[in-house]
Amino acid sequence: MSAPVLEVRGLSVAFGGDGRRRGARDAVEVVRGVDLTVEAGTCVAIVGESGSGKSVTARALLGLAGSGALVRADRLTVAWADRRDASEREWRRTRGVGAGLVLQDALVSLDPLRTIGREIGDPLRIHRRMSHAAARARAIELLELVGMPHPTITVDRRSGELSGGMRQRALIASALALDPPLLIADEPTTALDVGVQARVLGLLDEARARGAGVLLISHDLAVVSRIADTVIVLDRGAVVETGPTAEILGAPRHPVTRALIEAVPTEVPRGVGLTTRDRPVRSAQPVVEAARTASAASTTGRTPPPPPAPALEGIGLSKSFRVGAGTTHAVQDVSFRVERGRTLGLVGESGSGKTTIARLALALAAPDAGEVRLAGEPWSPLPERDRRTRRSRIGAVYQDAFGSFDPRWSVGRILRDALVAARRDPSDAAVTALLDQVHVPTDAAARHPLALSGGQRQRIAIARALAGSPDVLVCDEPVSALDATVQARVLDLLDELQRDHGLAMLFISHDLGVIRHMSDTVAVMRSGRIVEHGDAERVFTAPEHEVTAALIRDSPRLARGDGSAGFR
Amino acid sequence: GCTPAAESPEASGDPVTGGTLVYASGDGEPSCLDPHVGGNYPQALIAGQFLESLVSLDDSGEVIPWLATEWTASDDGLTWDFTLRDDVSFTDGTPLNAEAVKVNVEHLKDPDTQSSTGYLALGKVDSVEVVSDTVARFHLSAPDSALLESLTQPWNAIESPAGIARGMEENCLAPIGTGPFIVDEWVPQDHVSLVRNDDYDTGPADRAHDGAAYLDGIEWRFIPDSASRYAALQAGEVDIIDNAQPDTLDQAAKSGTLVEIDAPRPGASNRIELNSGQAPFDDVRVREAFIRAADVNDGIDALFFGTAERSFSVLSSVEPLAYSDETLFATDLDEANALLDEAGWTERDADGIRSKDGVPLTVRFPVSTNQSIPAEQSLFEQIQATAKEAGFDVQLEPLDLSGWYGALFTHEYEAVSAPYTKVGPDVLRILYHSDSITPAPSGYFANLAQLDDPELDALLTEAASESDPDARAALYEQAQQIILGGFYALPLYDQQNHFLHSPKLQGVRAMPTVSTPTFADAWLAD
Amino acid sequence: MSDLELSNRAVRGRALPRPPRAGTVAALAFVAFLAVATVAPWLLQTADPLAIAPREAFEPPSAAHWFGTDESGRDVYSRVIEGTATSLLIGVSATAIGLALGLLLGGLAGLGGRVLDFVVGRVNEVLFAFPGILLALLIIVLWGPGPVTATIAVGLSTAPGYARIIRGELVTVRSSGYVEAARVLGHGRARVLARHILPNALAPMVVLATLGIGQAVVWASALSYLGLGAQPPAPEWGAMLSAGRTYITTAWWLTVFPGLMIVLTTITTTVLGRALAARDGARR
Amino acid sequence: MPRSRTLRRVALRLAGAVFVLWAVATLTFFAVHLVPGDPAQAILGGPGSQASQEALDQVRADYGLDRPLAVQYLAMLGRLASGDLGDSYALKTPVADLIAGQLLGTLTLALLALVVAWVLAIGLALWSTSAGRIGRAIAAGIELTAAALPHFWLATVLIAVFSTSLGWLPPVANDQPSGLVLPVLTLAVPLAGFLAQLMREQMLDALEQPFTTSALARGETAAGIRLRHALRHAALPAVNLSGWAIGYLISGAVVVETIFARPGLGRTLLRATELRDVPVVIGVVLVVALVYVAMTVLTDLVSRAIDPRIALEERA
Ligand SMILES: Nc1ncnc2c1ncn2[C@@H]1O[C@H](COP(=O)(O)OP(=O)(O)OP(=O)(O)O)[C@@H](O)[C@H]1O
Ligand SMILES: Nc1ncnc2c1ncn2[C@@H]1O[C@H](COP(=O)(O)OP(=O)(O)OP(=O)(O)O)[C@@H](O)[C@H]1O
Ligand SMILES: [Mg+2]
Ligand SMILES: [Mg+2]
Repeated sequence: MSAPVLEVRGLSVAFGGDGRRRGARDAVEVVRGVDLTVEAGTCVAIVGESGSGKSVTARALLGLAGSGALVRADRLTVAWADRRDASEREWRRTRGVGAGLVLQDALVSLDPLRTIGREIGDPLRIHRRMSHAAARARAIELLELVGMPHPTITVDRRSGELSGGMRQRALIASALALDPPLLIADEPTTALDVGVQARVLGLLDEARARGAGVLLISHDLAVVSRIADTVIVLDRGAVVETGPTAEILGAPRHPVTRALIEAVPTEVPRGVGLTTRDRPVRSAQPVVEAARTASAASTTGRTPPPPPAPALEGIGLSKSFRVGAGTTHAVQDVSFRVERGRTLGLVGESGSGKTTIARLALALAAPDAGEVRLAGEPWSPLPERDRRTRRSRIGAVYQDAFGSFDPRWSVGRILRDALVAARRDPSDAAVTALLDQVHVPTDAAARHPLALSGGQRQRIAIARALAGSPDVLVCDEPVSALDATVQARVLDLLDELQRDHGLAMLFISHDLGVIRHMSDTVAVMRSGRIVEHGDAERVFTAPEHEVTAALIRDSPRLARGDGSAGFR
Repeated sequence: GCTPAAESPEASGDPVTGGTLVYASGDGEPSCLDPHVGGNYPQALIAGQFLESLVSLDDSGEVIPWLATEWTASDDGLTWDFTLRDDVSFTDGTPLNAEAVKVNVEHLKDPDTQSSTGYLALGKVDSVEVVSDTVARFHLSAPDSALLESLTQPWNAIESPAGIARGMEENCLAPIGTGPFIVDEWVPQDHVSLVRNDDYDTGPADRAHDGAAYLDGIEWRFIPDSASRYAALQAGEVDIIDNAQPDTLDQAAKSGTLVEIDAPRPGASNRIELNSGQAPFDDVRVREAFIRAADVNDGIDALFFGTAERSFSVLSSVEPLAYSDETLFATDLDEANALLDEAGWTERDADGIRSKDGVPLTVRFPVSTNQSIPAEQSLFEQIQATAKEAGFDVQLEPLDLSGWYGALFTHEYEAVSAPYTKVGPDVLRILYHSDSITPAPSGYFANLAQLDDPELDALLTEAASESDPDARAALYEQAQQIILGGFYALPLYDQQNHFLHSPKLQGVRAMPTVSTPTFADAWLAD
Repeated sequence: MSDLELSNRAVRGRALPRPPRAGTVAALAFVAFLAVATVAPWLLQTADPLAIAPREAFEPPSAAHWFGTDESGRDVYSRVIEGTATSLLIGVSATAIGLALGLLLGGLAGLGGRVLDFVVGRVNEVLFAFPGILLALLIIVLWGPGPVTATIAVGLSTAPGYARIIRGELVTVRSSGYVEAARVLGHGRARVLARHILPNALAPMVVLATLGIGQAVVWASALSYLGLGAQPPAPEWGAMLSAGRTYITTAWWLTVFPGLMIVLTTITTTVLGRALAARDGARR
Repeated sequence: MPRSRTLRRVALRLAGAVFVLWAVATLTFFAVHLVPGDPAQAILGGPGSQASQEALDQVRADYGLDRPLAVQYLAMLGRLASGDLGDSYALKTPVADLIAGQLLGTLTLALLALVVAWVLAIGLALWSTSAGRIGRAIAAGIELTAAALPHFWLATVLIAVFSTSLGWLPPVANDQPSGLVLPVLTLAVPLAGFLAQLMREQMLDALEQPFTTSALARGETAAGIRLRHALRHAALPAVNLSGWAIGYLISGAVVVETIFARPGLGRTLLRATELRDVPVVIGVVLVVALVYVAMTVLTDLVSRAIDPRIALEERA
C-alpha cells in the first residue's frame, strides 16, 4: 500500500467556455490548481464556504463535472489509475469500483421510483454482472453494515418511504457496495439530526478503518474535526491552507479558515456576535434585564404588581394527526412560556413535534387540547377573524425562505404587502427602513428573491416578519439551510434585533450549537413531549434527561488540538 | 339500363365455377335484411341476391315473367290473377304457391311489419285470394296501372311463409327466399355472408343461364368511406364496389384497369324541390328566378367528371315515360333579376341579398350528409354561389339523417334534394299529388315541393288507373309539363348508381328494375 | 459524451433562463401571419375565396393559384387565408370555454371543502367518461352543426382535463409556504385568494391555453369530417381538409395545405406555450 | 382498522363508479331526447324508407315513445338497474348482444393503439433525449406534427401510401392481423406524439435530478440511466393519462372504424346517434364509461405500483 489511492495535482475546472454557440462567455474557473492526496486508511476533509468549489472538485474526480466543464490536471490518479484523458468507458470502470461517491443531496440522490435494494445492487450488477437475487442479498448485507434498521424489509423500500438518515445510509451503502478503495462523501451529514449524524460519521470512520481512503467534504468544521486526519481549506476554488486537522483547527493561519472556525456557534457564548467577535452585541444591558431589575426593585415596595404576562405562552397543548390507519401524537401536553426579550430554544430530533408547536403558536393549526396565549390574552381559541388584527404582533421565519415568497413578487412587493397586513404605511421609505434593519442593500427591493443569495433571502424573510413590529418571533429552523458563515450572520442579525426591539423568540433548531448560542431557556423535545426544560447553560452543562445527554454527546463539537478557545 | 362504360381488358372467357365474391357496399348497412320491413335501397341491394319477385322488367322496360309465369287483369282492373311456377321451393324447402303469395302480401300490409316502401306500393291491393295452388288472385280497391311495376321491386319480393312465421327478429337476420344465394351469417357492421343456393333454377325470364349461380358465395361487406372502398377495390381486397365516386370513376376509366357499371336508379331524378307551400317559393316568379339563377351545368361537368349527365326531367332517364324540357332551365341571370324585381324583392343589402318588406330572400336548404355525396354537396355550394348573384341567400345546412328528416317534418326548408326510387312513372303521384302533403307536424311526406294543384292531382289519379299504355303516357306527359312548367323542381341528373368492379368479375349486370346488381350469372375469372 | 451532458445538466439545474430559441422566433412570425390573416385577410389573399369557377376546378398549384383550386374552382390559398379566422376562433373560443368551465369546476374542487371536492371529482369523471365525440355529436345534433356548436362541443370535452389540472394547481398553491406566510401576516381569505392563490394557480393556464388551441382546431376538424363542422361555403381548415379528403388521390393540394395550416398552428401554439412555460419556470 | 379503511375506500370508489354510470346514462337519455329527429323513423327503417303516419303512430305506441319523458326515463332506469340495456330501435335486437359483438373489436383496436402509442412514444423519447441538439429538435418536430394530425386525414394518407401506392397493407380491415396495422397506427400516432412530448419533458427532468448523477457515480451507463431511471419517471404521468387516452381512442375509433370499415363501438355509436336509436346510444355510452372507470382504476393501481409516493401522499 505504497501509493496513495488518490493523487491530484493542479486540478482546474472551468465552466462556460464550452463552445456552445450561445452563451459564448469566457470560461469561469471555479476550481483552480487544487492538489489533493488521499492515502489508504486515512480521511482527508475539504472544507470551505458554500460555493468554494468543494462539490465540483469531488465530481471532477469521477469525471462527472459535466460536458460544459473544462477539466485540467497535471496529475489525476484515481484508485491508482491515470484518468487524465479517460474515455467514458474508462471512467465507468472507475466509478463505483475504484471510487464510491456519496452525493451532496442525499434526500434526492436515490431514485424515488426504485427500491433501495436495486439502487445499492446497481454497481454489483453493472460491474460484477451479478444476478438480481445475488445483488439483493448483498444489498441486505450492506444495509446491515451501515446499520440500517430491518435491512430485509428496508431493502424493498423506496427512498420516499425512508427518513433522511436512512437515505443517507442507503446512499453510503451503495457507494460501499464494491468496497472501493476510495470513498468520496460530499456533505454526508447536513440536514440530519445529531443522532443520525453521529451514526453516519461512524460509518465513514469504519470505512477508513477497513483501509479505504475517505475524502470528506463539508463546510462544518465540527464534523470535520471529528474524523479527518488532514484538512484542506478551499476558498474560491483554490487551496488556501492544508495540514493535519489538529494543526489547522487549532492554529488557523488563513483568515478564511479563521472565519470558518469562528462561525461555529457552539463555542461562542450567548450574547457575543459570531461574525464580529471584537464587539459583543449585548454590550448594553438587555431590555428585559432592565425590566426585571425594575420589577425586582419594585418588590421592595408594598404591593408587588402582578408579574408581566409572558409574550407567548402555551398551556397543556396537544395535537395529533390521523395518518393512514393510525394517529400520530405530534404534540402531547406541552406547556411553555417565552418572556419578552428572551429566547426559548426548542430542540429535539426530527419528528419530535417542533414544527407542530411553531404552527400552534402561529395559530396555523388549532390545538386539540390546551391553549396558546399571546401577551397574556387568549390567542388560539379566537376565531381567525378576531386574530387577524393581532397577527402583526407575532411574526414567523421559516427554514425555506424562498418557498415562503410568492414566486411572482419582487422583494419590494413582498415587504409592502407585509406592511399593509400590519396596517402600516407601505411607502418606499418604510420598505427601505426594513431592508436597512436587516442589512440588505436597498436596491434589492426591485429584485426578485431568485436574484438574492440564500442569506439575503433569509434576511428578507426576517424583514417581512418585522414589518408588523411584532413582540414575538417564531423561528423554525431559520438557518439550517444556510452554510456556516451565512448562518452566523443571520444569527447575529436575530440577536441584534432582539436586543433592539425586545423581541420574544421561539427558536427552533435541531442544531444544539445554534440553540445554545441563541437561547436563554431551552426545551428538549422527544415524541411530542418536552422532556427537559430549563436555563440554557444549565441544560447544556448538566443535562438531567438522558435524551438531552445523548443529544449533547452526539452533537459534533469543534475539537482543537490544544483545546483552547479559538477566539481572541 | 346496364352499360359497361369501360371496356373489359380481357375478352370474356368461359364461366368459371367457384370462388367467393367480395362486394363492398357504401350504402348504409340495413338494420333488417327483410326488405318488407321498412324498405330502403340498401335492403334492395342485398335482398336481390336471395329474394325474387313475381315479375321483372327487361332492358326495354317490358314486364317479363319471374316467379309468376303469366298474369291477367280483369276488365275493370280490380282483379289480377297471377299464375306461379309450380316447380319452385324456398331454400328452407317450403314450396312456392299462391298461399305463400297471400302470406307475403298480408305480411307487407300488416302494420306490425313496419313496412313502408312495399306497403305503399301495394296501397290499392285489398287482399289476395288463393284460387289454386298456382294461381293467386289480387283484389284491388281501384285500378292500378303501376301494380306490375310495383311488383318488380325487391321491396315486394316473395319470402318463405315459414320464414316470415319465425317472427321479425329472426326473419330480419336471415330472410328466406328463392334466390340464387342464401343468407348464411350476418356480422353487424362488417359483412353478410351469402352462400350459393345449389337448387336454384329460377330467375327472371331474361336471365343469361340456367341453374345455380357460378359463385360459391358472396361476402357482402359494408365500407362506408368511399375512399377506403375504392382503395380496397384497387388493392384487390374486394371485387366490386357500389357508390363509386365521380373522381374515382374518372380515374378508373383513365387507368382502364377497372370496369364500370352505370345503372341510374329508376323513379325520380335527383332534383332540388322548391317548397311552394310557403314564402318565398309560393310565388312562381321567385321559383323561376331561382332556377334561372342557379348555374349547374359547369359544376356538374367538373364535379362529376362527365359521369353524370344533366337532366331536365323530374323522372329518371331510365323511365320510358320521362318528359324532358331543356328550354325551361336555361340559366339567365338577367331574367332572374327581372323576375325578382317584378315579384317585389327589390331591396338589396350590402352583400347583395334581396329582401321584401324587410324579410330577406332566404332559402334554407337542409342537406343530408348521408344521402348527398361530396360532389353533390359541392354542387349545392355552387348553386348557393350563383343564386347569390341574383340576391338569394341560400343557407346550406348539412344534417345527419334524423336531423334532416326533422327539418322536413317541421317545414323548415325552402329547398331540398330528396331522391326517390320506384319503378315506373307512378312515382310522380307519390311525389307531387297533394295527398302526399301531410299537414301533421310529424310523419314523412313525399311531396316536398308541397305542390297542391287539383288539375295535377286529377291527372295523376287518372294515369294510375289507366290501363291503356298510350293514354297513360299522354297523361303522364301532361302531368310532367305542369310540374316542370311551374318551376317546382330543379332537375340535376339521374340518381347516380355507379359500380366499379375488377375485370376478374364477369357476367354481372344491374337489374333493369331498381338497378341493383345481380350475381346469379356472375363468375370470377382467374 | 452524453453522460457528461447529463451530469452537466444536473449540476446546472434548470433555473437559468434561456435565450429565445429560433423556434420561438419562427413561431412568433407565424403568429403574426395568422393575426394578419384573421384581422385583414384581404391583405394576403390573391382571389375571392368564395368565387366559384367550375371550369377551373382541380387545378394544381401554379403561379395564379398558389395552392391550386378546389372542386368548385375556388382559390385554395385564399380560402385557407379566409379560413384562418373561423378556425382560430373555433380553437380559441373552444379553449376559452374549456378553460372557463375547467376553472369553475377546478376552482370549486380546489378551493371548496372536501365534500365539494369529492362531488366535483365525480362530475369531472362523468365528463371524462363521456366519449368526447359523443358529447360533440349530441351537442351538434341538438343545436345543429356549425362553428358555434363545434366550438361548444370541443370546449366541453376539454373542460374536465383543465379542471383537473387547475384543481391540482390550486391544491399545491393553497398549501404552499407563501400562502401560509400570507396568513401569518394576517391577510384575510379574500386577499390571499386574490393576491396569491389565484395568480399563481392560474399562471400555468396561459401555457395550457396555448397548447389547447391547436388541439381544439384538430378536434374541430374531426367533427368536420363527420359532416358536423362549419357551414358551407365558409372556408374552415377542418372542413376544407375533410372536403378535400375525397379527392386525396387526384388532388393532393386540397388536403395538404389546410392540413399544413392546422399542423403549423398546433406546432406554433405548442412552441409558444413551451416558451412561456420556460419563462414562467425560470421566474419561479 | 386498516382493513375497514380499505373497505371504505373500495366502497367509496364503487359508489363513485355507480354515480358516474348513472349520471352518464341520465345525461345521455335527456340529451338524445332533446335532439330533434324521431326515433320512430329509425324504427321504421331509417334512411330512404318512407313510413306512413299510421305506421309511425303505431310504432310510437309500441315503444312507449308517446309517454311522458319522465316516465320513459324511469322505465329506462328500471331496466338498466336490472341489467337490461333494452332492444335497439333500428336493429330490433338486444343492445347487450349488439354491444357484446362490437366491444371486442373496439377494445382490441384501442388497447393495441395504446400499446403501440406507448412503444412509439418511449422510442421517440429515448431517442430524442439521447440525440444531440439537432436530433432533439427533429424529435420535437415529429412529436408536434404527430400530435397535430387529425385521425381521418392520417388514415387517408396511410391508405394512400401503404395500400394504394406500396400495396403492403390492406386498406380496409380484414380477418388477418395485417388488417389491423393501419387502423392501429392511425389511432396510435397522434397519441404517441402527445405521450412522447410528455415523456420527453419528464425524462429530461429526471435526467437533471441528482439521483441521475448518483447513478452515474456508480458506473451506470447512459443507456442504463435512461432505461432504468428516467423511463420510470416518464412513465408515471403517461400511465396516469392512459385512462383519458382510452376515452380519446374510443372517440377516435368512430372515425377510424368508419374509414377502415371495422366493426366496432365507435361506428355503432355514430349510427345510433344518427338514427336516434336511444337504447343503443345509452348502451354504448355506458359501456365506454365502464371501460373508462375500469381503466382509471387500473392506471391508479399501476401508478401506485410504480410510485409508492402516491399512496404515501394520500395517507398524509
Ligand atoms: N455546471 C456548472 N456550470 C457553471 N458553474 C458551476 C457549475 N457547477 C458549479 N458551478 C459553480 O462552481 C462553483 C463551486 O460550486 P460547488 O458546487 O463546488 O460549491 P460547494 O463548495 O460544493 O458549495 P456548497 O457548500 O454550497 O455545496 C459555484 O460558484 C457554482 O456556481
Ligand atoms: N399535517 C400533518 N399530518 C400528519 N402528520 C403530521 C402533520 N404534521 C406533522 N405530522 C407528524 O407529526 C410529528 C411531528 O412533526 P413535526 O413536523 O412537528 O416535527 P419536527 O420536530 O419539526 O421535525 P423536523 O426536525 O424533521 O422538522 C411527525 O411524526 C410528523 O410526521
Ligand atoms: Mg457542494
Ligand atoms: Mg420541523
